[in-house]
Amino acid sequence: MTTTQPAAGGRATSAPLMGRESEPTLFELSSPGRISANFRITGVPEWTAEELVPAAHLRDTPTPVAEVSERDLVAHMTRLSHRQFSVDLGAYPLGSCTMKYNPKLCDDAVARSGLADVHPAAPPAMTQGWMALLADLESALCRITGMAAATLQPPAGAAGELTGLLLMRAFHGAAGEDGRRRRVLIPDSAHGTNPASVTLGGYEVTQVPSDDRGCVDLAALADRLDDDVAGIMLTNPNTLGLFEEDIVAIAGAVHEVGGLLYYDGANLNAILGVTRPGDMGFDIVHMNLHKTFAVPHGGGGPGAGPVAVTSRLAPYLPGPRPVATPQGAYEWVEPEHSIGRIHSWHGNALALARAWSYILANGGDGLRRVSDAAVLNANWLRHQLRGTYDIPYDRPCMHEFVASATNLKRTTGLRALDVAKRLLEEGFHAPTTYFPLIVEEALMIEPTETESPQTLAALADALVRIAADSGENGRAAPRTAPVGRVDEARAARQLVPTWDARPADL
Amino acid sequence: MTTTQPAAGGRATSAPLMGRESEPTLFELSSPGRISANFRITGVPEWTAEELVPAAHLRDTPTPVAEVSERDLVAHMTRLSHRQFSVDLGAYPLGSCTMKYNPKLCDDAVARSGLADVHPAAPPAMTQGWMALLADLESALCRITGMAAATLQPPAGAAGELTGLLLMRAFHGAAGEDGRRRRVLIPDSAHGTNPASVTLGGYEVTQVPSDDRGCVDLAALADRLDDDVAGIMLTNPNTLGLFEEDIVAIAGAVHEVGGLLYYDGANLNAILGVTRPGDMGFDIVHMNLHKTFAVPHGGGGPGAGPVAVTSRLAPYLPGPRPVATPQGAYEWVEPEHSIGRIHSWHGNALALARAWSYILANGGDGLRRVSDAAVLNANWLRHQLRGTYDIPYDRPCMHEFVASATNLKRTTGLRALDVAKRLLEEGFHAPTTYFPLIVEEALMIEPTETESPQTLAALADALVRIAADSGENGRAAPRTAPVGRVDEARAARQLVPTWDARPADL
Amino acid sequence: MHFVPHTDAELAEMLTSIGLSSIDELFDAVPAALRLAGGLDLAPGLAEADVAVCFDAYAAANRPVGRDFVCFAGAGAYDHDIPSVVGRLAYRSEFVTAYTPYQPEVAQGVLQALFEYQTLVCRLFGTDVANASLYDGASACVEAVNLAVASTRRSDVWVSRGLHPQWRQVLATMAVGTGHDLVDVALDDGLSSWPADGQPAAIVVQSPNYLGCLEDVAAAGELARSLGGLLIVAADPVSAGLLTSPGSLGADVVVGEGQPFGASLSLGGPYLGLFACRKEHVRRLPGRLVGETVDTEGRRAYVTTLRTREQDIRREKASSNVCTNQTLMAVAFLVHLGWLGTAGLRELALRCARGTRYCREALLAIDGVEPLVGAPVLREFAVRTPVAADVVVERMAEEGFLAGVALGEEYGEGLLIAVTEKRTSGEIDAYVNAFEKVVR
Amino acid sequence: MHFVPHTDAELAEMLTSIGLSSIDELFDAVPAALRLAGGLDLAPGLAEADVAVCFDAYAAANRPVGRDFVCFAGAGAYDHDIPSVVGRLAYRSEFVTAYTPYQPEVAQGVLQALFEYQTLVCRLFGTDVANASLYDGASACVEAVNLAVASTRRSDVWVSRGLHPQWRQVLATMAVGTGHDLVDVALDDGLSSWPADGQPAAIVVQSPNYLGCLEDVAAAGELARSLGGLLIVAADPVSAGLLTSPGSLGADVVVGEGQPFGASLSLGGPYLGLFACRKEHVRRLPGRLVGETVDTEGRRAYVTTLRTREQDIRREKASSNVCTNQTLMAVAFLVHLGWLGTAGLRELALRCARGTRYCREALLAIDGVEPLVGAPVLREFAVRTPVAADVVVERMAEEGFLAGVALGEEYGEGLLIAVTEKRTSGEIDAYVNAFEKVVR
Ligand SMILES: Cc1ncc(COP(=O)(O)O)c(C=O)c1O
Ligand SMILES: Cc1ncc(COP(=O)(O)O)c(C=O)c1O
Repeated sequence: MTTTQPAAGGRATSAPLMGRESEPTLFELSSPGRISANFRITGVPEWTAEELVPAAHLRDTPTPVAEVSERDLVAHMTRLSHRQFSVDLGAYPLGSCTMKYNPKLCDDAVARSGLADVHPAAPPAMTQGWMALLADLESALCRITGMAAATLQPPAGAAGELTGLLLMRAFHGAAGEDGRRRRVLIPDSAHGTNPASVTLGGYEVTQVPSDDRGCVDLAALADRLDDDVAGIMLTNPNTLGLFEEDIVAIAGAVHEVGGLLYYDGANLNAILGVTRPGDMGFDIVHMNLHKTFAVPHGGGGPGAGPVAVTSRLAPYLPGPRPVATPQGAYEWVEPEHSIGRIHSWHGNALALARAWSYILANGGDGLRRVSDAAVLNANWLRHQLRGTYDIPYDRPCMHEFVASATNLKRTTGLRALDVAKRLLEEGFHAPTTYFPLIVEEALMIEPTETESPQTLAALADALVRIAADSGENGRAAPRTAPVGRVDEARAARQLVPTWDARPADL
Repeated sequence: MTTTQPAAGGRATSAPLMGRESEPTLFELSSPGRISANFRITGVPEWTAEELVPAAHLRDTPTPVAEVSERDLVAHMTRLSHRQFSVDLGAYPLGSCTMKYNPKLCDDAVARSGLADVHPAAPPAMTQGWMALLADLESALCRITGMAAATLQPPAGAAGELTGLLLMRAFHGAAGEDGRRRRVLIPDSAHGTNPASVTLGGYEVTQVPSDDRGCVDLAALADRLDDDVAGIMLTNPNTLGLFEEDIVAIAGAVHEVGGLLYYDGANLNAILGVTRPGDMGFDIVHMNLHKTFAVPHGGGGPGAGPVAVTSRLAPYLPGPRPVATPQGAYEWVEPEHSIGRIHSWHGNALALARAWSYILANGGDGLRRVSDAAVLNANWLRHQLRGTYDIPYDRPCMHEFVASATNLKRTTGLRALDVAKRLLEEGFHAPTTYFPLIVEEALMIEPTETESPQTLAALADALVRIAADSGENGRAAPRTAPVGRVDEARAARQLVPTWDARPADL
Repeated sequence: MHFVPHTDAELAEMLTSIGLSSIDELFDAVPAALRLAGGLDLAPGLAEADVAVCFDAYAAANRPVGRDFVCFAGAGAYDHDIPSVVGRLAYRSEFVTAYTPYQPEVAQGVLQALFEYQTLVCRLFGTDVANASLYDGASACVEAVNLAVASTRRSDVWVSRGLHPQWRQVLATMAVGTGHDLVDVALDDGLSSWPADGQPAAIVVQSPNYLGCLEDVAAAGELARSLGGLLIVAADPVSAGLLTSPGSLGADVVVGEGQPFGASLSLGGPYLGLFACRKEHVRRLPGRLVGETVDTEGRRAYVTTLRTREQDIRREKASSNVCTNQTLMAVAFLVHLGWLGTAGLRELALRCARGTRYCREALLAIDGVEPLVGAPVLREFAVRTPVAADVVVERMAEEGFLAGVALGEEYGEGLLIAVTEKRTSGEIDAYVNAFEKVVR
Repeated sequence: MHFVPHTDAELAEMLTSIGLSSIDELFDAVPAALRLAGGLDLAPGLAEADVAVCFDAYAAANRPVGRDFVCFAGAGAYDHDIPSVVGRLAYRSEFVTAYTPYQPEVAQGVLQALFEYQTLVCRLFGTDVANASLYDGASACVEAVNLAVASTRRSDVWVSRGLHPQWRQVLATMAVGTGHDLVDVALDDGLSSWPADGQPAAIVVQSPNYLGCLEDVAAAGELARSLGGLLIVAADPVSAGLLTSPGSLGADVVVGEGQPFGASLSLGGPYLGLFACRKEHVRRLPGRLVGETVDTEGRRAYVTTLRTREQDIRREKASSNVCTNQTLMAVAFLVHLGWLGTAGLRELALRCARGTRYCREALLAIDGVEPLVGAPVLREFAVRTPVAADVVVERMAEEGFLAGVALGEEYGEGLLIAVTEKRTSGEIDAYVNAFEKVVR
């Protein structure tokens, strides 16, 4: 499979504990004939491949995977883990992403064989526990958002968005308006998944500018509202971390033209128990359980993006949904006018269960405390950074705020990117940079509620020190990470998407 | 509890991923009133402490522990783990310690509630599974060592040694010879626990010198043998990694004067399925399951040090032992002339279970392969280092060998200690240094069977490069570890055994 | 229980320091009319131990597969042995609690793991590129169809009924938004019978298909090429140990459900959408792609690349809306498959095939049990039973077996049965005996 | 299955390169007569999945405590809730697969954890120094006695019968080697009744003692001091949340069983021997001790210290022979106790005491159930039952309870009962009801 000499498997070359050398790939650790796999004794007759597979389908040579010892596999993955920052190592103030602490009790809650070893196609009699759990979660999510019913199928926020847009279509379609309503409004500060989902939902995006307070420009909104509008997608607090104070007026205006309001729940962490999208006038809400409800992000996923709706949209929800019969047993029920299935099975079930364990642990009181502390932390940090960084919309924020390195760039040459890389050297993850797009040199900071005042102070201190530092240091950063700044341009220019595609000279 | 300001909990200051700052202690992360603990709802009446504890016993103030958030506790321990080398990160050629790969299947085997949640004082009817497991392990250990019966109680090798010495006493005592037999012979190359155990067993140590081939000096042995000798403690292969070829003669001579032979099983990794202590003439054998049988060492323990004996010593074994009745059920049985209990309960039961899972997985064939590869690896590595390092006893070794930096020290000033520290920089753990005591500037190297030829080559390469390097580099090492060389003298001179005892100026 | 570290004193101090006197003032921007009176309508928080009690109760109300409920169900979710290394490595907290690798310098762990995962997916499927995962098999299939539609600028998509029916349902749900037409292609004795002519954007075929049959992928590929459309193959990563790869048979895009490697059954999620394609489609690749590059000192490094395809940059023109994917499942896939290795993958596939044949032959020897279709199968098969399939499933549950998955009307009913490497001959024999009893 | 990475080709190549032609030649030093013919008398290796099958069978043959077998047994092994953080943190592979910290520069993780553990043990027990762990409570007690004998150069050790009987057995086993005399001190209505005079090297008292009673530690301390001996107290780390610390009451050495923090019941091991003492005894401290120091750059660092006490340096004159200890259990103790924190430790102790009182009062209301002794108890208590205690245990098992531990003759029989914070009033009520039934 490869002619390169296998590299040293037991060597911690890549463990940062041991220096800054790189970790060989699994393929480089591979040595022909080496093996980890083993199989149970089954007593099944040992027919050969030729006896089992028609010749036309049988491959000539084994599929090359890798040939490593279990010992080397373990060391490889352990060393890779040492090259990875994570919430469990330190603060992760990545705006919009809500990188809060993920309680360990949730890991254990979902580890039970009674949840993990349940086949998705098993008859309902065998899955009553799961169905009860999902129904309980659905009910709680409706209470939290002020909605009537929900689907747990969407496996992430973006999938929830698309689900919501398809619900919109179905709703307007039922009213015979599907052809006419072509546009969906989204603010210019919106997350990229919003416009992308609008396209996939078969709609056109109409952008709504923000006003100088960072909120939806009401006049501009009015201009764009017409009876060809299917709806509007908003997040509140918005991506600047600001609460759309005029949300009731916005809802009124959109509803006025027959449009629906979609709530992007990525920022729900700010308002738990304070207010509910349903109260604000939203019709459809997705939640990122991997943000607000502490499902760990797993390096990029899995998440869960349930969608909750008002009662008039409930008949269109994806199915099947777990519903309690009057006798108390649960059944899978297809909503009357369901838009259909969104996921192969029932969504990211174990992630859903984790979120439910988190909600149970917090309870109503604990969830409210989440938002209290999240908002307080953000505001406190904003106060500390004032004067050092530009705060383009410097008024009370919710759970996050956007700072800017515009002035810093002018005076010292330090860009948002450099600030981010310098922060890595300080033992913190970087904020989100260059988002939202309407703020130049944006640094979007979301401390989350699980960071202590002491951690916040250290973070503020680091950010202030970084700003006082030279631009040169900034450009050299990070100098203490497993690798220095990576050449992103080269990665795109000379695409090496697999180890097999590596140019020989590397 | 402390007046110092709490440090930043979320900050990865100590994660080597992020640089070389130190990690605050739990006590520094503590903030008055902060809490992780929570308790289930029980419905038990909430009597106060005053109502429950007689005033004379009730403490005035709470016992100070720490006051940290779960988030900070998790980050703290995770960061500490990143400051720790381990087998799972890289090769660990620590002579005598057998730092082999610990298969993950064993972790899962013992994690079952059916093993972990069993109360040690539960009646035998409730613990039949455990008793069967222990009896099965005992039987396997007897087959591996060529012995008749065993006790699983000793929680580590040293405890096994002491158990063995007390068995000796009981044996000689039964023969009315307890007063006369005062001496136990041990070679000068023996591990420190051997003489320490001899003292605790109430015997006097008589040291036996090694001959110039690194083995027991037969003449010197003969000189020291008399009818006041209770026995001899040997490990074979010995701590130089050499097989005592004259073991049969030694056994004959010791038995001749009525002494018993004790086998220190720390080096059993070399001879699994090749030969057995019982065949060599030993009467008592301890095994370090945390070495030979892959119980992970846990940063220092727990281990397990079962002791197996010939049939004439079986009546003296500690009790109770799990024994199958003719009806097939297991009972706890006290050996007839038992020396008594060695452990509060039944030994380090979960560690014993791990070892049994390892033995089951390997089987007789796999265990033999362990020794084959362990011995081959050691000899191969010895060949590579010849010429660069002194090999005081340069002949075929078993699973480990002892090199020396004596010449190196003379030529470049590089001591065994410096070689060790330099090796840390190279991503390997260091060998055991300055042991056995009979070799100057000793570097005791045990690669173990789980390191691949590629890893061995890299290790050899590093050791050769280090030897070619300047003494100055050696003295500066390690430069890539979480801390530089530590001041051991100061630790002893200004003892700071707890955080509370820290001098204010630190 | 909550996870906010602040003591009340700290909260008060922080509030004061920013000029506020109460927590409520933090929410001044929220109009009074919108404030939730009385708090959330949820029970108070529970202690960790009480959450465990609740979850024990949920778990106890399920019937998990295992020794007492032996699994012969598959249909896209397979009961394979997962080696201990998966849980111990993929679920290390550094992988679990990291975000998407936006800062590559401190995310080399996840990035390199994904790079290795991509390499493995390409090796399994015989393709040039694979992305860093999608939600599940169905969503990967949706993205493949979208890619084909965008690339061919055509709107008809031929979908075999051999494609998992739930995937087809998801395709149908999503097609309402994207607006292409799904053309249902029937099976003939277990194999897709493609129209001879048309202008398909893509031909979508699964092999082994839903009924377990091996499709003629090469022929589908030729047809697609001759008609100017793309060939999308839904493949099984386990069967990849024995079958000629879809890529080498002409597939443009290969998708699959990655569950068999590293994911427990878990009522269907989280699983793993595998997505791989030929190089020429890389600019339309949905989701994240990790590429190799170097750092400032020339050391090998990894980074997400060709990011301009993605929603955060391309917005409404992005190739897909996916953001959060299933990275952790991809890491688990890497560990499981890495552990199996080259020989182990083949052995695994072989063992599944052996158990399948052994079980199938024994079942077909039962009076009244007949093959549902005649095409050759590999690791899953369908039978017609004298008693309705759902009744068989019900009765077999009482005998201690999850008998399989009852097929719907569109397949002419029948029972779909999967036998993995986990099943011993003893279990299979007991299953067959019970089967004989319940279909009588 | 084995874990040797070498392929046969690699083995052969390595052999050749060192001039050998077969594996057997590696063992030329082993006399032919000693070679084991036919290999080990053990079954061939099993696959991981088959080992799991074996272990499932062992586990199934036990009756673990839990919902269906509610635990009221203690006697030195307690059924406490262990928070999830313990498993997730203490059992990280860096801690699990490290050796004793011989190279401090790459062992700061374990060293700092032990330093923090030592600090906690000292805080619990009111002492100056604690070691880095011993095997279990009994071995810690043995070491304490050895320290006292060495330090006083006396040979009589007064041991209360309130000390766990199994610890006393271990003391007796070991005393054969060390040669001192153990003087058995009887209990009077549950409390130790010390001789008025003598020359004890040490007085050994447990409080709460084996019967759960609170001993007068201060008085024992005064007696010890007045007679020139040391006071050794065996203490319970949970009770430390409520009780005045033994150190402040005059203990010279405090030992204990650390199991309640972080260790599962596990048939009695691995547990954790706690050992702490006054500063003046530090040079006789058995086992490892971690101290704070600095590195070459002046950064705080930790290292094992005062190593000249230990066996590897001092050999036959070492203060103890301990080498491998129970470090991982100490790390688990640190995590569990760190999670409880100051308030949580007190609350835990309080909850145990509350459950104990609640259960005790209800049991004593049953006809014929009487207190075994009159002294005040805290978290464990003994009753006299109308039916023999071991019969009660047997019958209660049928009712779903591990009723307690039947006391031996030396305590006048009776049943020893422990109620931890895990027990709900519902469980206790059910227990009492069942109790009433079985003692009738
Ligand atoms: C504001 C906002 N909307 C939507 C999303 C998309 O959610 P997901 O990544 O779960 O698809 C995100 C996630 O980053 C977000 O921050
Ligand atoms: C040769 C030898 N004997 C005895 C021992 C003591 O064993 P333990 O550490 O398990 O007490 C060791 C352990 O280091 C050893 O290497």
